Amino acid sequence: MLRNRRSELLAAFVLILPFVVIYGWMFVYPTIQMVRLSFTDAPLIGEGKYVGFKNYVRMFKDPVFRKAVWNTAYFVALTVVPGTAVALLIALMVSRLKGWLQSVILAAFFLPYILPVTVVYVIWDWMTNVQFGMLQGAIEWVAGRPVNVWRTIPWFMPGVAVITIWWTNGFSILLFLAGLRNIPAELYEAAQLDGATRWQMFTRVTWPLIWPVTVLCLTIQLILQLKIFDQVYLFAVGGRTQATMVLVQYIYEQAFQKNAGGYSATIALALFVIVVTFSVLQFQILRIRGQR
Amino acid sequence: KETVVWWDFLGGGDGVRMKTLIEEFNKEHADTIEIQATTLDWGVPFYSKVQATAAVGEGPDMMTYHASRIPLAVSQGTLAEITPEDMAAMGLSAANFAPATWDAVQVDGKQYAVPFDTHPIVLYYNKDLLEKSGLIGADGLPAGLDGLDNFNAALKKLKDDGNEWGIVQVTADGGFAFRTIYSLLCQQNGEIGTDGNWFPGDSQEKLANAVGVISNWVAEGYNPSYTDYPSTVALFTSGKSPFMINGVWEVPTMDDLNKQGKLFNWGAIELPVLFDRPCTYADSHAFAIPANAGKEVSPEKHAAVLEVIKWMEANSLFWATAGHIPANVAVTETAEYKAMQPQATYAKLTANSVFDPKSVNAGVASPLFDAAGNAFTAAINGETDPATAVAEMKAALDALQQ
Amino acid sequence: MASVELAGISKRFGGHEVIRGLNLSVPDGSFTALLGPSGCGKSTMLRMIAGLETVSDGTIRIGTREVTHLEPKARGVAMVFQNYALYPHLTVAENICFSMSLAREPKAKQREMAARIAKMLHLEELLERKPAQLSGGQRQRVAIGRALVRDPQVFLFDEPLSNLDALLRVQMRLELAKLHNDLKTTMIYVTHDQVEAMTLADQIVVLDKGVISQAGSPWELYNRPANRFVAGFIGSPAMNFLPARARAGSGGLTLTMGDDIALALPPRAVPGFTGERAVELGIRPEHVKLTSEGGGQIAGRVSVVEYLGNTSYTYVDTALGPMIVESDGGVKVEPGETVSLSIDTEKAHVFDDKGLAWTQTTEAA
Amino acid sequence: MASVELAGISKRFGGHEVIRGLNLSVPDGSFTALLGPSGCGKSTMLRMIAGLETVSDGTIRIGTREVTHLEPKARGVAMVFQNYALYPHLTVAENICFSMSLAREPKAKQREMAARIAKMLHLEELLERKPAQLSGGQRQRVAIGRALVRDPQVFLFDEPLSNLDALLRVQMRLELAKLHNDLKTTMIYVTHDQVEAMTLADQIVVLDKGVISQAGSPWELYNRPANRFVAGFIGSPAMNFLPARARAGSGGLTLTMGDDIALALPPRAVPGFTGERAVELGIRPEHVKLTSEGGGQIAGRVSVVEYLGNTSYTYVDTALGPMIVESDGGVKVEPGETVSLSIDTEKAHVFDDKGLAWTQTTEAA
Amino acid sequence: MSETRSTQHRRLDAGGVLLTLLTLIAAAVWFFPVYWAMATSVRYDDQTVKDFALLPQDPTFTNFLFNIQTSRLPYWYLNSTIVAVSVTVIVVFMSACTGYAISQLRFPGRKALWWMILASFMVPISALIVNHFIIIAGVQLLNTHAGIVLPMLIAPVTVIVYKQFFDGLPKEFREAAVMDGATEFQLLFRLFLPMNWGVTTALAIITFIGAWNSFLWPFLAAQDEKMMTVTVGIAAVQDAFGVFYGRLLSGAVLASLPVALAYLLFQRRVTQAITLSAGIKG
Ligand SMILES: Nc1ncnc2c1ncn2[C@@H]1O[C@H](COP(=O)(O)OP(=O)(O)OP(=O)(O)O)[C@@H](O)[C@H]1O
Ligand SMILES: Nc1ncnc2c1ncn2[C@@H]1O[C@H](COP(=O)(O)OP(=O)(O)OP(=O)(O)O)[C@@H](O)[C@H]1O
Ligand SMILES: [Mg+2]
Ligand SMILES: [Mg+2]
Repeated sequence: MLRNRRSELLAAFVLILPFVVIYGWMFVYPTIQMVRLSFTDAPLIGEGKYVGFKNYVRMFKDPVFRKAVWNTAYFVALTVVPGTAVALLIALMVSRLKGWLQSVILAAFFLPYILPVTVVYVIWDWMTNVQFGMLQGAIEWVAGRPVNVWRTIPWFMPGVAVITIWWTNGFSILLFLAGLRNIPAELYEAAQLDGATRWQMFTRVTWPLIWPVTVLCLTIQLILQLKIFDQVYLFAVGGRTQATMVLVQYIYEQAFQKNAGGYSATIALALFVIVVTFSVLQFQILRIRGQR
Repeated sequence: KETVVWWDFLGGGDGVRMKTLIEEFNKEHADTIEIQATTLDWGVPFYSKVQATAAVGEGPDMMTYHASRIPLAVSQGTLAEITPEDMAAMGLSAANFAPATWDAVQVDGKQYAVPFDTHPIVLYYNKDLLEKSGLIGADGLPAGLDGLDNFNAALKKLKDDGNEWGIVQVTADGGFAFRTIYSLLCQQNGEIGTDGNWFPGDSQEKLANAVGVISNWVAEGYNPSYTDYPSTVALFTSGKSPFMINGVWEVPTMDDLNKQGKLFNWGAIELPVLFDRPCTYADSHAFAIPANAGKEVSPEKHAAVLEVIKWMEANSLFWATAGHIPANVAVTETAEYKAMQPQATYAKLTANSVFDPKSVNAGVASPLFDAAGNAFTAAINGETDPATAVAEMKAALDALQQ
Repeated sequence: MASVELAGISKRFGGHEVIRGLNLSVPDGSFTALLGPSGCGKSTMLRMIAGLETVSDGTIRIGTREVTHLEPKARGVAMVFQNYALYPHLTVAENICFSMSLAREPKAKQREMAARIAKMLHLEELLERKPAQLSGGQRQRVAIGRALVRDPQVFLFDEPLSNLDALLRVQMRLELAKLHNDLKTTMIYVTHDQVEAMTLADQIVVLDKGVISQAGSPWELYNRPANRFVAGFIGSPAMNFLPARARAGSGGLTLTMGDDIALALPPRAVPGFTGERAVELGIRPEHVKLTSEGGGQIAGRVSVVEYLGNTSYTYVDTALGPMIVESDGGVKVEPGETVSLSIDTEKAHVFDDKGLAWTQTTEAA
Repeated sequence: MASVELAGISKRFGGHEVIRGLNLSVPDGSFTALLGPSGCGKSTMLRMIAGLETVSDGTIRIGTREVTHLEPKARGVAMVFQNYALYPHLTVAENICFSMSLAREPKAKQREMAARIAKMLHLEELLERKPAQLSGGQRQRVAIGRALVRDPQVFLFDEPLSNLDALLRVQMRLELAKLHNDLKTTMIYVTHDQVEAMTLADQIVVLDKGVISQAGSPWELYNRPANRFVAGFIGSPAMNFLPARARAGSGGLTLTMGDDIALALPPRAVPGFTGERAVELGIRPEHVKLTSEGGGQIAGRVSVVEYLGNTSYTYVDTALGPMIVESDGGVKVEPGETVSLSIDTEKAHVFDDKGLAWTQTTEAA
Repeated sequence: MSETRSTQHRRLDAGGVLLTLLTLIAAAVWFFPVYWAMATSVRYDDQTVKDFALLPQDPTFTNFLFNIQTSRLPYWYLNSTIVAVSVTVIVVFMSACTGYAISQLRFPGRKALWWMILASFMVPISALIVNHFIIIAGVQLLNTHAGIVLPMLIAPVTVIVYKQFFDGLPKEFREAAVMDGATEFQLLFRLFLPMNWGVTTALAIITFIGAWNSFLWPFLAAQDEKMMTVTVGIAAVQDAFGVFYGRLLSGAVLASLPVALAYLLFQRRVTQAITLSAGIKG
């Protein structure tokens, strides 16, 4: 389009000004600070000495850091794909319904999403209480005895994963519902005439067509779950925190409990690199699969 | 009129009592001083926040503080010194406090807080159930518990007599259980030591012994495994366990239930001597003044803060209803206090109390507690043996020095 | 191949009755067009035949079987949807063989079938493309191919040309006609475009608000509309309607229109009509002639002239209302000019106040 | 009102030249249609006139002003988009007055203007509705209203009727013709539908791959196409083309086609043509007559007959290729029948091997 | 949606009924924890560990009373509302402007800005919290609403959604308005935003929920009890000791109630809106 360069530049400048100011102030500047901090031995607050790459060397040798990387990866594996699958399943079930019934059922599935994490913690801590928890019946049935899920290492991550899926799935469900609604009803009718069974309709029509939404969901979930913190922190505190350490929790612990601001910044940077790498990688892989 | 900005971490029952005290104070000083109190989340959040705000000069005028956290706070420059002049202005001195308590607020010979209470752990008991098993002595107090063998025998008897559990304490949180373990370590004359020299001498073995006591209880089925804090209290108050080891802060819970007629006859005593000498872990709620960076405190405000502390110390009898033992010795010697039960019964343990070591890594919600949580949660529930857990803990603490 | 019989079919959505006790017989091998304005229930009827919609009342037979409650896939019908409903994630070949692949037919057989059908529909080069890479006409052919593969007894089309542009539409129309010529399968074709219905069908069924207004051959519908609705709906430009009063005369009918216009029409079979009655005169644009002043029965002023090369449409405002005249490309009048219109009384239609046609007793076919 | 002059206009997208050194003059008050196949650059030209696209070369004048580098809003043009681009969140009245409201004109003035335009376009009842509640034709009228309110010197239309169904399209075409009659504003109208162009325009400009193929009145384009492209593009059904060999004869031209068909045509002005040459004969469907066997020049078999009531199209396969014959509705032949076609030699067109027309020197207009 | 039509035609569709039944059961299981929290919140504390009936036998509001009486709930609700509303308004406004500029305007640094936004989605913002604290303290905004709000304005997802959405709008709208003489600001505020409030609603709701529920930063930034938000305040009055499941869960209910009510009230819109914006993204 024929544009007036000057007025366009001016408009652009005015429009992005608030954003640039706030991001410069609240994101770029602190991030640069963080990078700088990672080369010092600064405490939580205040200045530290320049120590070169000492923090980085330490990080690569730190067994707890390695544990945290492993746990984070484990958690991602437990939540991203299963959570997305569950969301798709629920969306499929909900999309069949109509009218007020659909609203009610959707509300039941979506409500956990609006809860603060502390509330989620309180609810589930109470539900899984070894002595009085509602769920111990079920747990005893599986494990043969009551289990303190948050103190039994093999149970911990799967437990947090289940809760995370329960808590955050509402958003993915809505994404999938939107995707399902975009599939024209005629396709199902055509498939019906072609003799497709219910299962074939899913595998041969729904699934391939919902794939782009799935990619979107998986990418968002991956980024969010790599940054897992609150749930793990709340459920682990007082117990065997090292065995269940995840990256952001380690950042928090180093900064606030161990007063090691510099080292904490180093880990934060490492996490950033991991998130970027993985999300770009996953997105590429999924997209290629989708294009096949 | 001066306003004193006050932060505490006292939620729930403690919080209600502290609020009463503050209201009382404000009423009495309606023309001169007003406390503006804010309650914050207990633990790491509170201390991180104090550290952060003090560093930028935005901290409160005064606050409650755990004595055990003082060495760390001092190393971070968070606390202002309480000078002898200040103490004089309040009319207080070392003589007003039990020696261990007084020592807990000193770092390198300087005082950084005024102790308000001592809050040890104690042994709660269900008098009705003990009587049934013949464990109540002539004085109406539990009898025959001293010595590990005796105590174990008592637990066995209680279990045999049909009680679901013999004793309950927090086993889901090694950091919490460390309070008991530390007490038992101390009873063997063992020490935690301090930075660079953790568990000196044969303390490691003694620590393993202490851990072994609890893991044995769990293994024998006397003490439920992996039990978290609320369940611990619930198991005791619902009569499923005749004994409970817990902080004195649970006294109000029992009191309230008792008043509602929902509780059995109960009491609380100093931890029995299971090893060589009486010794119980304790911490202290103290009043501290933050060193607000770059902020000059006016003499008037300072005086007001001192007045608040002085008043609180003088009126700490009410605080005793929260179960805590007032740090001000004068208060514990009043007739009113002596009539208070079970507070008066366990008050004498202040003479035998042991505080956290003076380390920047010690204190509530500190790396020391953290290390204990990591090492002992597994050990007391029988996932690892005590010796391994102790070695693990020592390794974790040694790693802190790097 | 099979005939389709609908007997007493009704369809209600909630309380709203969309199809009302409809009877229809589609002969084996015929090409039947369902024609009607938007919302008259064409798609609904087609979908009931396909089994995509339940019927509220009545029965459907395909060939000798009653299929009223059979599943869609058991009915032996294939449907081409308005927007084709091609599976966007499958190639042309996969789309065509989708039903075979659902039935787990061997791959080789699928390939062979795809090749055969592609040849028939001139899709050979496109077999590996995705629907998004096809033009509208190509998509339509794929949709037809997908239907063909199932070798149905009845083909159903729901406005398959409505998404195409004018040129392509003409072209695809021809292809469809050839296809029917080749296959001779029964086809039911829904459209609201009368040109399509006229050019394609053996039998046209005009639906109006859920009931059949008239069914018959294109010639019948064009030349002997049973009522005003069909008369107005079929034919482009549409028939001119003029209010008139009819009087039975000797050997015919006299219509008076406006103040001073009188027309003598050939006799009609009007049971029990005597005296005078309000009627409407219907006359198609090609049956009106534009003559220079005074030559015709009705005077008017030209408002617009549309020149199409081979024909011209002249829009004339008369005292009786606007009229359209169709004439060949050579006629030249200017907007604003005063003209006179002469009506071919042999070709005139008369509709009574209920809209029913008074059929001419003797008529030049 | 103003004329529009394009001089030496070129447009490149990246390296791809879409419009190539084009000169065009649109007289003040004319209705000019830009006609051409998809992708030939019609929209691009319109958008350059509107200022929505920069020109790569050349100048644009509107009236007396050069506007080549002016912003869209300063050019005094208004545009009606193909999809109308009505603002979905505004009512009809607000849509119409959007430009006034942007310029902060007083509310009362806006209301008055909206009422006036609504009256003109018969939108009075719809003023408070949102676009989603309007039919296609109503939307188009709102879009025109939105353009009208700006009182432009030039109206630009980009295929405004292509989204409408056939019936509505005919109706809206008429409305547009009346509008132009009333306003007499210069209008430039892009379409790829030749019927629209023919019926609406004073001047048709046929574009082909970015250059003007022919510009002239509808009559000229239909009856004297300058080249094969225009001849084939204008007219529906399209002109029949037959390969032939031309020989200059005395007082005319002789064409031989196939093995044994010879036609004598009236003389053409062919500079420097002697001897024999390969040409194409072009003949419109309405200039071919279907005669019973043996009567015509070309024999063939009927493949499809399309009956439209007033006319019929007969598709005939001949030895020279398929041909279409247009005849009136009365003719009745059956597919498969053998027929003979006779060509009206007076109306025949001849195109040389470059596609250029050999103009008839004396021709019946 | 997709299969509704297909289920109509078989009168007694056993598979369909079974699926619906399964859906109902799944929904009940999914919702159960929330229900159980509510059920526990109306039990006396000593009953919480004894009464496991699905319906509380002796419901009471004492827990709620306790939480309300020992706290400054009205202030906290007010603060939460002020903070969440401000964050929502500013984030949505700012993101719309930025998303519009990146999508529709050409200016130097546009690409860089876009990459920065994508990057900020990937950085763990909680790692920046100490820096935020120092910055906010430096401008004397600790313990003010502005101070609480500022760092919460980093919401890259809204910008991303807006940009994608504006990218997807047909360009004719813009062109029509340009010919009508609209400036860039008029284009954004008179056309692009009002044309589809759905996206804005969806983003506003998601932003609001996030802002209402955030904990760590409001905890650090609010000094005074009267400046706390609900999530922070409720956490502070919770007893760290004792068996107060009733109080704990009634606190949880109080903290989540307003957003839950708002959601239930606007459910249709929320679903529609999120669905809509997702449709555009997907
Ligand atoms: N699922 C449905 N629920 C309720 N009413 C419906 C449903 N499907 C169709 N209708 C109504 O039935 C009537 C007929 O619809 P139908 O789709 O058969 O019309 P149509 O003749 O195909 O029209 P068009 O030419 O516009 O496609 C309409 O009034 C429509 O609103
Ligand atoms: N922004 C653009 N960038 C690159 N190529 C373009 C752009 N816009 C149009 N074109 C190309 O320019 C040519 C002419 O496009 P234009 O839109 O003018 O065609 P048109 O005649 O309007 O066709 P239609 O009838 O399909 O609308 C096409 O080949 C098109 O691909
Ligand atoms: Mg339909
Ligand atoms: Mg175009």
